[in-house]
Amino acid sequence: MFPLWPISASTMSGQVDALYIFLIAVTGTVTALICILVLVFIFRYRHSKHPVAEQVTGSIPLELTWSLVSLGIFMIFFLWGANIYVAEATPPKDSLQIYIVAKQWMWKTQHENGEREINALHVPVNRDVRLTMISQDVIHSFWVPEFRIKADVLPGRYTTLWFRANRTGTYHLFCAEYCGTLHSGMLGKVVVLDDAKYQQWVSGGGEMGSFAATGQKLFQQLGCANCHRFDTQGRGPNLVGVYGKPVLLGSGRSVIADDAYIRQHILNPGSKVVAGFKPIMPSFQGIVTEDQTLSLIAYIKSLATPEQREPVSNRPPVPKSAGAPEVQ
Amino acid sequence: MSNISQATAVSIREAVDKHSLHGHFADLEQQREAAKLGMWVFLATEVMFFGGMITGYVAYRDAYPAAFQAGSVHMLFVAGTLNTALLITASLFVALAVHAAREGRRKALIGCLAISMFLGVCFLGVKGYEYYQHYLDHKVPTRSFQWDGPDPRHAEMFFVLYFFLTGFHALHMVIGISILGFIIYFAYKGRYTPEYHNPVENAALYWHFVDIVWIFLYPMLYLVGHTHV
Amino acid sequence: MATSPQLESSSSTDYLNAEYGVKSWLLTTDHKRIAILYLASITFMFCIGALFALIIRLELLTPDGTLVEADTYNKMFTMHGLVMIFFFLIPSIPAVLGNFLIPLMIGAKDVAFPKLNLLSWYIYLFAACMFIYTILTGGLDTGWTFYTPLSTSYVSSSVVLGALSIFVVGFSSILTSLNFIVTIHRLRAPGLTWGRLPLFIWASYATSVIIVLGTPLIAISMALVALERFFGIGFFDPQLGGDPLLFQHLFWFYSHPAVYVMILPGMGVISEIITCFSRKKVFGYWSMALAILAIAVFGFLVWAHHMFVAGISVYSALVFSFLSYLVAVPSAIKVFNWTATMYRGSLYLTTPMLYALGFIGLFTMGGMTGLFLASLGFDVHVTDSYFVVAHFHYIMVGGMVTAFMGGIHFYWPKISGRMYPETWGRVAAAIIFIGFNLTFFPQFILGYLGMNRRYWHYLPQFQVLNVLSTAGASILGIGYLLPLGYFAWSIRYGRRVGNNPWNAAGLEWTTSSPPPTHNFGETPIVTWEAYNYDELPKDIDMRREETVVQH
Amino acid sequence: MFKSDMTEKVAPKKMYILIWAALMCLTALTGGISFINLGSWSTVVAFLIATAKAGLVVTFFMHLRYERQRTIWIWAAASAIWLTLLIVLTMGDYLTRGFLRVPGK
Repeated sequence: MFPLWPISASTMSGQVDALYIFLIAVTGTVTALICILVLVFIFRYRHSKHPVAEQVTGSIPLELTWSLVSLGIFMIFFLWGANIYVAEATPPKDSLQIYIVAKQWMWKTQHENGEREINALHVPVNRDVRLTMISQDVIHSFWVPEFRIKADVLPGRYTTLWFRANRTGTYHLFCAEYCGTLHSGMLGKVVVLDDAKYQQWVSGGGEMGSFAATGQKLFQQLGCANCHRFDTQGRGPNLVGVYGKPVLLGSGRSVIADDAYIRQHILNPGSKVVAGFKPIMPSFQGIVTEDQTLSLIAYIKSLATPEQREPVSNRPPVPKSAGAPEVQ
Repeated sequence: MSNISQATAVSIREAVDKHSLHGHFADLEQQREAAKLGMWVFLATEVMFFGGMITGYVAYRDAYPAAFQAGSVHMLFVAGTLNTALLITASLFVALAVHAAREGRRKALIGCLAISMFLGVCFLGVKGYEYYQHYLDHKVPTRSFQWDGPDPRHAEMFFVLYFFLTGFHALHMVIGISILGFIIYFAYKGRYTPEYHNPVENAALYWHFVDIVWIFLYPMLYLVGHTHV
Repeated sequence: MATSPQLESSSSTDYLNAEYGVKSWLLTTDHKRIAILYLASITFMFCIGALFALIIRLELLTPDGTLVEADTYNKMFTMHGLVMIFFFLIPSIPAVLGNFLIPLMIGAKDVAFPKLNLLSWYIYLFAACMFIYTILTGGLDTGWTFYTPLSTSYVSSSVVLGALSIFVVGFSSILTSLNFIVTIHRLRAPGLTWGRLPLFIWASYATSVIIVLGTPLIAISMALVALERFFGIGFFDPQLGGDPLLFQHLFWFYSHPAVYVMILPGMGVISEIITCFSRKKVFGYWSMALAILAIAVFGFLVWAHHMFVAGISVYSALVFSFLSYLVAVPSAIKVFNWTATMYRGSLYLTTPMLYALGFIGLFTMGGMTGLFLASLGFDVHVTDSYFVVAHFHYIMVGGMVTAFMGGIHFYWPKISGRMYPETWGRVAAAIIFIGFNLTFFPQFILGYLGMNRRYWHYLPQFQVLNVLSTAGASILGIGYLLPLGYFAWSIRYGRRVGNNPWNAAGLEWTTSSPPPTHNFGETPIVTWEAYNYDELPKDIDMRREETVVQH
Repeated sequence: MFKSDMTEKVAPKKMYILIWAALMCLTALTGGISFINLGSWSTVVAFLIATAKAGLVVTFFMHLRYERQRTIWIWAAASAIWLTLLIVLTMGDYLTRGFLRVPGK
C-alpha cells in the first residue's frame, strides 16, 4: 500500500537502521510501560473503586534507580550514535573524489575525470566515494535517504561527505536545508552502477579532459603561472608537492595546505601569506567561480602526486618549533 | 517583630509621600528590594544582549587575528582612553549621587548627577568625533569602505563590529543620560528621601553597567593594534 | 493603587465586575485582567497560525503542489512557525496562566510591577500588529529559523519587518519574566517558603530565567539580520567575510531553550492537575522542583544539537550530544514521578485530568523521539525531515497546547466563576487526542522514509501517509473549535461555582471565584506544605454551588 | 528591625574616591601595557585588567559587597556565567573545527 521502511543502499544505512530498531525497541518498551501503568492506575485507583487516596510522597531509592537506569540507557544511545557519526565524519583514504557545487536550485557534480553532471551523480557500487561540497549562494544540504547520510553544503566553506553504496539502482538526492522558493524542486538522482556499467559510463564522458587539466588551463589563463613557477625563482611559492603538506606562514605558525587553505588563499590571499613572500597576490574573489576554484584545487592536488625525486621548492621548510599545524 | 519596629515602620510610612509606596507592597523595604532585584535581573538581560555581539567578536577575532589587529591600528587610542576616563569619572559621580540621596542631601544629589550627565555628553561628543574621523578615513563599512592592506574583507568585519558594539553602547549612553535627566527633575521636585530613592539607585545601577560594558570594549577595540601578536 | 487592602474585596465585587468599559480593560494594571487580555490576543494569533497550518495540510494532500504556489507555501510554513512560536506558544502558559496564577498562588495582591506588566502586553500587541502588517504586506518566506545568508541576501520578502517584530516581542516576554522573577522572590505570603511553593511557581520561575537570559540573543540575532539586510553590511554573509554558522549558534542559544520555555510551564500545570485529581501529594516534590531547575540550566547547554549536520566540528557535536542526554534525565524523572503520583491515588477522570493523561502520553512520545534525535548517527539521517517536525509537534502541541488546554479547563472556574460543560469538555479532549496522533504519528514514518520538511511537493509514494495526516489535522481542528464554543457559552450560561469546585490545594483556591481585584481580603499566612491533599476533602462534588473554604 | 538596619550599610565617601583612583590607574596600566609586546599574553592581560575593573565597579560602585539580597548575588553571577557558557561552547566549535583534517567536520 505504502512504504514503511526506506531502501537500504549503503554500508552506513544498515548501521543507522540497527540503531533505529534498537531505539524503537528500548523507548517503545518504556513508553508502553508508562502507558500500561497509567491505564492500570486509572482502572484500579479510580475514585469509585478507591475512594481514599493513600499519601505516598516519594521514595529516594526508587527515584535514584530510575534516574540512573535512564542515564545508563541514554549513554548507550549516545555512544552508539557517536560511533556512527565519527565513522561518517572520517572518509577512508583512497576514496573516489567527487566535487559538488550547489546553487539555487540545482546540484552540479564534477568528477575527477572531467565528467560533469547536473542534478545527477553516477557512482560505482562497493567503492568509497568522497564528496567535497560547496554552495554558490545559500545553505543547502545533501541528503540521500537510501544512504542515511546528510551534510549541509555551505557557502564559503567546504564540507565533506562520504559513503559506500552497496546496492545498484537509482536513489533520491534531496536538498534538506530550506533554500528558497524552489527548495522542494532541488532534486537529483544518485545512480549506483556496477563496475562494468560504471567503466562504460566513465569512458563515455570526459571529452574536456580531466578536471585537473581544466584547472591547469585556468591556471595558465589567469596568469597564476607567472609567479607560481616550477622552479625556485618565482615571486610566489612553487606549488609542486604543496598539497596536503604543512607550510610555514609569515606569522610563524604553520598550516596544512588543504582544500580549505588553498581556496582561502585564492579568494583572500592576504590573510595567510607563506613565510618569505610578499603579500602581492591579487584576490580572485568574484573572478573565479566555485567550480573553477575547485578545478584549481584539483590541479594543485595533481601537482602533489609524488614523482620519484624530491620536488623543487622555494618555500622555507617548516621548522619543528612551529608546533602543531594551525587548524582552519 | 518588636513593637518598636512596627512603630518605626508606621512612622516611616507616614513620613513618606504616599506615592512612594505602591498598594501591592507590604512596606517600603519590600518595594525597594523588589525594585533593585528587578534592575539586576534587567542588567542580566543586558549582559546577554551585548554577549551576542561579543561572541561574534571573539569568533571572528580568533579566525582573523591579523585583520583585526590591522583594523585596530585605525582606532583613535587617545580618544578611546579619554572616553574611558570620562566614563569612570562619571560613574564616580553617580555613586556619589546615590550616597547623597541616602543622606538626603538634595543639592549634592542634583550636582553629582549633573556632572555625570555632562561627562556622559562629553563621552558622546568624543565618540562622535571618532566616528567623524572614521568617516573621513573611509572606514565606515558601507560601499565607501576603503582598505589598503591585506584581507580587506575581514578588516571591514572589525569595523562592522566596532560600529555595532560602540553604537549599541552609545545608544545605552543616550538612554542613561535621559534617565539621569528625569532623576534630576524629580530630585528637584523633592521626590526622593533617605527612605525612598529607588529610582536613583536603579538609574545608578544602569549607569554603572554601561560603564562596565565600555571597560570591556576599550581593550577589545582600542588595544589590539599596538603590538604584533 | 494606594488604598488599604482591608477595605477592598467585599464579597460581591470581583476583578471582572469591579469596573466596566473598554478603558477599564485597556488601562488596567490588574494581573488577572492582563491575563485575560493575553488570552484574547493569543487566541486570535492562534487562529491565524492555525489557518496557515490548514493551508499547509491541504496543500500536502496531493504530492505535486496544486493548491498554492511554491512561494505561497513557503510563506505559509514560515509564518505558521513564527506566529505559533513567538505569538502563541511562548506567551501562552507564561503570560496567560502565569499572569493569572502567580500572584494568586503565592498570596500576593499583584505582580511586583503592575504597570510594567501592562506595558509588556502593549509591547506584545505592538509586535503582533507589526507581524500582522508583515503578513498583510506579503509575508516572509525565510523559514522561522531566519537562516543566513538566505534571509539576509536572497529572499525578497519583508524580512526586516518580520525580524523586527520578533525583536520587539522578545522585550514583551523579557519584561513579563522579569516581573515574575521579582514577584516570586519578593511577594510570597508569609510562611510560603520555597519548599512549599506549588510546582507551577517553580516552573514559571525557571521559564522566566530562561527568557531573561536567552531572549536577548534572539533579539540581537534578529537585529543583526535586519541590519545586515537593510544596510548590506556583512556579519553572517560569507560573501562579506562572515560565518553563517555564527548566526545559527546565536539563534539556537535562545531558540533551543525556548522549547523549554514552551514546555516547562506546561509541566507545572500538569503537576497541579494530576495531584488534584489523584487527591494526592506529588510524588517526590524536591526531585520535581530540582528537575525543573535542571532542565532550565542544562537546556542552555545543548543548542548545537540543531546543527549536527550544519558543519560544526565533530568534537563539538559529541559534547552537545552528550549534554542533550543529560537534559533528558530530569525530563524522564518528571514523567516517572507523575505516573507515581497516580499510584494509590483516588482518580477523577475530569476534563483537565484527561488532558493531563494525554499530556503524559504525548510528552513521553515527544521526549522519547527527542532521544532518537540526540543520537548523532541517527540525527544525521532524519534532521530536516518530517521526523523532526513530528517530534517537536509532539512536544509543543501534544505537550504544551495540551497542558494549556488542561490548565484553562482546570482554572476556568477560577477565571470566570463558572463551570464549563463537563461532557463537552471530555468529548473535545478525546477528539484532540485522536486527531493529534493521527496528524503527527504518520510524520515520524514519513521522516525516516525520506520526506523533507518545508517541501512544497513530494514523492508520490508518501501521499497515503500525508492524507492520513491531513485527515487527522481536520479532526484536531474540530477538537480545538469545540472549547472555543463552549467556553464562550459558559461565560453566560455556565453553572456558578464556589471558591474551590475541585477541592484543590493551593492559595488560589482559597479566594473567591472570580477573585477580587486585590486577590485576598487579607494577606494569607501559609502553614502547610504544597499539595496537602491529606488535609482536604476526599471527594470532589462537581455539582455543588458553594464550597466551604478549608484552611 | 531598627531603621539603621533597614537602610543598607553606607560606604564612606572616601572609598568611592579610592576606587575611582584605582580604576584610573588600571586604565593607565592597560593602556600602557598594550604598547609592550607580550605575544598572545597581551590579550589575556588586557582581559584580566578589564575584569578587575569591572569587578571593582560591581563590588563597590554598584554596592554588591553591601547587598543583603542573596538573589542579587546569584543574578549577578548568573549573567557572567551564562555569557561565559555562550562564548565557551560556541568557541568550542570554532576551535576544534578541522582537527580531523576533513573540511567541514
